[in-house]
Amino acid sequence: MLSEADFIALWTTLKLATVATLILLCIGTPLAWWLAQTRSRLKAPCEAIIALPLVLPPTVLGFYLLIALGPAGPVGGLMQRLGGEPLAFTFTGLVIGSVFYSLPFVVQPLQTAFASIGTRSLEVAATLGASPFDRFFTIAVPLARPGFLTATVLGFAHTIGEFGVVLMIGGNIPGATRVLSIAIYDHVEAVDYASAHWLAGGLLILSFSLLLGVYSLNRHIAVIRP
Amino acid sequence: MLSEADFIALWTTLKLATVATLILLCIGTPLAWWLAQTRSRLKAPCEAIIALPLVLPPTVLGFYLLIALGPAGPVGGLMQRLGGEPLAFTFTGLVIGSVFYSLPFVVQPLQTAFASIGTRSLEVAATLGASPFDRFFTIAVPLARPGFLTATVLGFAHTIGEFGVVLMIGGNIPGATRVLSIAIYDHVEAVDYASAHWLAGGLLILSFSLLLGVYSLNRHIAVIRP
Amino acid sequence: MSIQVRYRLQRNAFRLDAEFTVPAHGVTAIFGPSGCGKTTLLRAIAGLETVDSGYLKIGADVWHDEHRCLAPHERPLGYVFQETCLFPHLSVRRNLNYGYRRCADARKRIKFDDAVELLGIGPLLDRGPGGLSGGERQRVAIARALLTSPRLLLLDEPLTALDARSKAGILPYLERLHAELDMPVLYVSHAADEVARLADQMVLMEAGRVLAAGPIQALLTRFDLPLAQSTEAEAIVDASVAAHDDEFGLTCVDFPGGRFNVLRRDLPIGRPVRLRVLARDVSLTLERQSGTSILNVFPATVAALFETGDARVIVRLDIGGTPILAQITRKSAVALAIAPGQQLFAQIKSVALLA
Amino acid sequence: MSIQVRYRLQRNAFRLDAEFTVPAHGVTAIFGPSGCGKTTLLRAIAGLETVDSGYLKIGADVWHDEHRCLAPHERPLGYVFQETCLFPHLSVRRNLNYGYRRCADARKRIKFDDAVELLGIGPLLDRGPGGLSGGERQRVAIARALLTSPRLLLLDEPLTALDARSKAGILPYLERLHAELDMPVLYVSHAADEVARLADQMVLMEAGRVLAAGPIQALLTRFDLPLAQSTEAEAIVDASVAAHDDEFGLTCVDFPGGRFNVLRRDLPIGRPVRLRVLARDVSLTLERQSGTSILNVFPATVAALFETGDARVIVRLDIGGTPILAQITRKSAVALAIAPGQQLFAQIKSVALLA
Amino acid sequence: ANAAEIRVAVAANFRFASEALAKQFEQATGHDVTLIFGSTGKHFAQIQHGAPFDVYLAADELRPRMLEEDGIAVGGTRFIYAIGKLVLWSPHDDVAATLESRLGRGDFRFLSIANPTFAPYGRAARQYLQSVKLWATIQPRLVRGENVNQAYQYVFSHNADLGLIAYARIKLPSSGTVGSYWEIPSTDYDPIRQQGILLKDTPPARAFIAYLRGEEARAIIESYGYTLP
Ligand SMILES: Nc1ncnc2c1ncn2[C@@H]1O[C@H](COP(=O)(O)OP(=O)(O)OP(=O)(O)O)[C@@H](O)[C@H]1O
Ligand SMILES: Nc1ncnc2c1ncn2[C@@H]1O[C@H](COP(=O)(O)OP(=O)(O)OP(=O)(O)O)[C@@H](O)[C@H]1O
Ligand SMILES: [Mg+2]
Ligand SMILES: [Mg+2]
Repeated sequence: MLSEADFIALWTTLKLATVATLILLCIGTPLAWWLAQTRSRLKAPCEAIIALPLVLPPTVLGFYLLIALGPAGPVGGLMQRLGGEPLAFTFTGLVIGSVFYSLPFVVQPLQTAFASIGTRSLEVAATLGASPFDRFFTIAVPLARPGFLTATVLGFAHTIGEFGVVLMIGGNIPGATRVLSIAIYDHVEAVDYASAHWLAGGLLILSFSLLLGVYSLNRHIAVIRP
Repeated sequence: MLSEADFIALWTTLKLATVATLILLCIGTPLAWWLAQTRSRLKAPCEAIIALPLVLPPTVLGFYLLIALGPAGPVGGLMQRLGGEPLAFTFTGLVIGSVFYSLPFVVQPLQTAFASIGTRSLEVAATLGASPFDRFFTIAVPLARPGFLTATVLGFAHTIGEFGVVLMIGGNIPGATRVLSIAIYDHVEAVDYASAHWLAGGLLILSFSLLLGVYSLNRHIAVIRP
Repeated sequence: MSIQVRYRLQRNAFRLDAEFTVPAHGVTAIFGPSGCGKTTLLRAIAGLETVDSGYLKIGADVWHDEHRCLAPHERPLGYVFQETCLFPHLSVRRNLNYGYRRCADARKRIKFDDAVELLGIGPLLDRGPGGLSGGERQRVAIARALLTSPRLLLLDEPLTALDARSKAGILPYLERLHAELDMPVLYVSHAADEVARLADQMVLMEAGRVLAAGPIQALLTRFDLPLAQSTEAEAIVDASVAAHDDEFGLTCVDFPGGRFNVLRRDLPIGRPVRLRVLARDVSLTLERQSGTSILNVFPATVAALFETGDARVIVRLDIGGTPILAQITRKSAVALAIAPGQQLFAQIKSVALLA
Repeated sequence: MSIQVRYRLQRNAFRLDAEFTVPAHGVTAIFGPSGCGKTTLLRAIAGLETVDSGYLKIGADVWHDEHRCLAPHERPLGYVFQETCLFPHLSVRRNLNYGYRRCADARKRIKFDDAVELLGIGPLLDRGPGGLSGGERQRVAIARALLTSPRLLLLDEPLTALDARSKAGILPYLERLHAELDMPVLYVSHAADEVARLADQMVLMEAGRVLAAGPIQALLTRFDLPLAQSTEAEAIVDASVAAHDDEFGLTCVDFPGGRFNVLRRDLPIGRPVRLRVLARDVSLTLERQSGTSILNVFPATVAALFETGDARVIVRLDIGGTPILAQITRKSAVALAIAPGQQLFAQIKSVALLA
Repeated sequence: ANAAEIRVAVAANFRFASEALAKQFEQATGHDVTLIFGSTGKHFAQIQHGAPFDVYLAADELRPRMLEEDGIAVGGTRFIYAIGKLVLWSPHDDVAATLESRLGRGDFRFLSIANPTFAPYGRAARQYLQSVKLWATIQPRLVRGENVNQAYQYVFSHNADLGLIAYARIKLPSSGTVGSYWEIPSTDYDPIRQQGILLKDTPPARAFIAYLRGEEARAIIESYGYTLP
């Protein structure tokens, strides 16, 4: 039922989602922490800017990203002057697009989770000799675990299902930028509904198992709150 | 610069986003509350199912919704037998699609927020004579305010920017299902970049102001946590 | 009218199996070492714990049996938790109003302003609970519970963060509560002085079980219970106001064994009062002595002796039918040849008038 | 070697302006009514409050002045918060280890197992903090702070949720801490007995200001401070172990004014100890009396009198140079014609040997 | 006749031509023509599931035929309204002469085409590339747009150097063409026969189809870079 190309797309998708989620967490965590802690005037504008990519249709966002990453665009131009390759139609470009588009889904739950920890536990950790860095990792991160779970699930799933941005800046190159969402879409457009059903069904079952595993695990190690 | 059609699309979009967000909150809040409180075995499967629509490309999801809502589909068929209109290509259908697709963005932050309240405040409220319903609204909801903020922003913004689902089950019918994201997309397709820029820019500025307002307000009435 | 309680539950290694009946008026102290299950018992009474089996009857009303179990919000009780938990999103005033508003007007027996004034939290009303000190939080929590005009008040170590002066203000009010409003109180405390002052009954717990329950006088002087054996052993004397000595600022109270002089209190003649006599404040002499600063000296009969094993001897005296404990060293007991039936004099250095 | 503290800060209507210097060894009690700023002061010392101006010097080390301000985690102190906050995501053992691991091995002076055993939390080690009782939580928090082997220990009402027996186990250990490990302690408490037992120095606060700071003996017997005026007035006597009376299970301790008999304690002869004498346990007689159960009777000279205004008189006695307070009624004072310079006998009913 | 609304689902590549046509038709008849642009595949799925369109202008022959066979469309109304032309396009102005040789030499970074599995212009592009034996070697440098419009945007944004796209996409009657192009010999690919079909048998919709087949309309369609049979 499924062609080899579909499996390559699956592989590309998983790679993309994993890399993008990791980068999202790396960028999103400090950002969310800063937003949860700061009293700066920049807080509200930053929050608004992070949520902004959401309101643009993905294809349009992809179009603007394409222009920005293109040789004439600011980012692409800079890259070229620095001797790098243009980013459009590359896996790296895809990752950048996905990160850009999924950022709010990662930052917002993390920020909520960090804010709900309160300061007391962190103060106690400080008096026990933990540096800010230390207590961030040993207190804030574990206590914000539900937020990390939400952020990871939303970020990962959204990257898998993402489509407009990826299609636009990826160029649908098999093995490089052709991801599963595009493959399913292709089948639908080609009126090859059987393949589409198979692929979509498989993706759903796979994702469901993955999500079920994550959530069940989470239940078993649930944090006991006072 | 912008045509009358664009303003109609803007109006449709705002209506859609508002209605969808309200419905999302109405459905998502009890769902999130149940998920945050329950120890049922169904919890993990339910969480997984709610996150599932995310992994499908919106167009594909829209395709399946189309099948379900169309006259031959289970939902649409039922509707017809009950004497109603089929839901595809109507505003109602759009709302259903948006709600379906944005549900995880609303449920997940709410669930995290509800879970982080802990049980103590609710117990105290119970001993002060508040019924479960009462304490849900007077204790749980206010204490989960950051979660509601996140849920509303993500749900609203995502509905505005949503595209694939809406295009598929809406059919881009002006005045009924042609929303802003499709309008911008159309302008880009028509190489009418000026209009696209105007519309996208306007949308961004509008959204930014809206978000900035929301976040600033939130800062001013920030909950003091112990 | 009584409070009947029976609760059984299991939390991993800890098993609660508590059963007691106490009169449905006055203060019942719940006393026992850390971790013995006092908080768990109160939570079960409030309906906050899932229990294996339970029975709870307050006066004529059954709140919990096999057939019916009132939900927590249906039980008209006030509960001050061990860790005061004020609603973080409400100002102090709105914290207080939370329960007050939910209490039907017809049931209200405590005025908002009275509770506020009594607990000295007027200046805090419009502040958030964030910046309150430990003692301030406790006082707000007490006021909040009182303002629901409960039919039963559960207090879990409510005064721990309060200094002596604040306590001295609140304790008489708690006493009046049960006297004037007939609001029974279950009171968990580790402070012996608070317990003696407030409690009419006592429930003695250990390791999840009830060791004994009953009137406090009886429990305090029973040698088979840990209370009478401790260095904090004490007795409670029921007496009544007989006269006032305005010159020296004293009040005379009579009990069947004689007359106590205590620091003057503005109480009407004939008013029943309660005196707390610590065993370590009671010394024994063979003859009545003169030229001493001790005003309260009574002829007494030795009823029983208990050697604590650490060189102390607790002597239960009978003074006109009232049991009083004296704690002396074994050396003194030998020197004075104390034995049951002996007649001697009890000098009571200090005595606290409680109500 | 001393602890120098000066902190100023403003929180809306509350102003803290506290300055004091106390020796950098022994326990310093911080005493004052609810809301006077004790917790805020400790938090400032721990570096957790932003202050307007501050100066903090522990021994030779400046922790805070205009030029430098150590971050909270750089200050080697242990802090038991008023509301015990255990990390909810860590088991009791990992809570304890949190600070223990972060303390350099060379600096460790307290063994893990010792702290666990002393605080009786061995059975709790592998539980989560969720189900612990109030007292259990407090003990874990104390152990956790101790295990950082701090150079300064801040205790904010750490024993409020503990029963007398648990306290009786922990207090001697806290005493030993500063004696053996030379770990100065700042101790907030409302319990007069704890303070008297533990404290060497005292800082008396009111409304954000320091009323007085100094050795506890001096502060306790100063008539111009609220302590000596209260019904809990007391004096501290420095003495040394002189002999043991094995027959009656007593220990004799000598002080310049004579010899006390107290309940036997296994202490070496010559060991300096401290006795707590409550004013209300001291009675006065004009003649030395016989046939009494009171063992401790000393000739004394009246040094000063203070009328409290409520029919009590506090008498400061001089017993061989040691000041001791006696609380008697004005009636007795008049009956015995007590006046400064008068010679009489002080009968001390009970006395607590503290260290 | 009473003025009525006619909803026409139009293949994305036919956008500009259809706009001009609709305008003229509206002026002539007073009817209201609503054009709904989108990919032919999406429209097909929507029509299958009850989309309220009156006329379907597809980008190929396949979809209208399937609708006709399924009885969803009105039988016997299928007709070719335009035949598309494929060109090799570069956004730069003066390179028309070298375009063909650049393709052969591989002197480009990316070549943009529409999706060959379902987009008609994509299929034509594949047929051309296969006929000149470049299909296999060019694979890694081939980027596929969802439709011919997206293929156009890749080139427009200079992310792809060349594109095989619809002539109609670059030939605007108002502004002429942008950049330079080379017309692919029509023998190198199957003709892109774009068919239309009537979906709802109403007089205004029939009138519109009749108009499309008329001489006036043919002239407009040709002016937008299509040929006609
Ligand atoms: N989930 C649980 N698992 C195991 N033990 C539990 C659990 N919940 C409570 N316990 C134990 O039950 C005992 C009783 O707890 P409770 O809080 O009732 O004590 P308490 O009498 O109020 O003590 P304290 O005076 O210290 O507050 C404690 O030893 C506690 O550790
Ligand atoms: N943000 C604030 N705004 C106004 N007042 C504040 C704020 N923070 C603290 N206070 C006040 O500062 C005073 C000192 O508080 P602190 O917690 O230091 O008292 P405390 O001496 O520890 O009292 P307790 O014995 O009751 O714990 C309190 O009256 C408190 O209400
Ligand atoms: Mg308890
Ligand atoms: Mg405090």
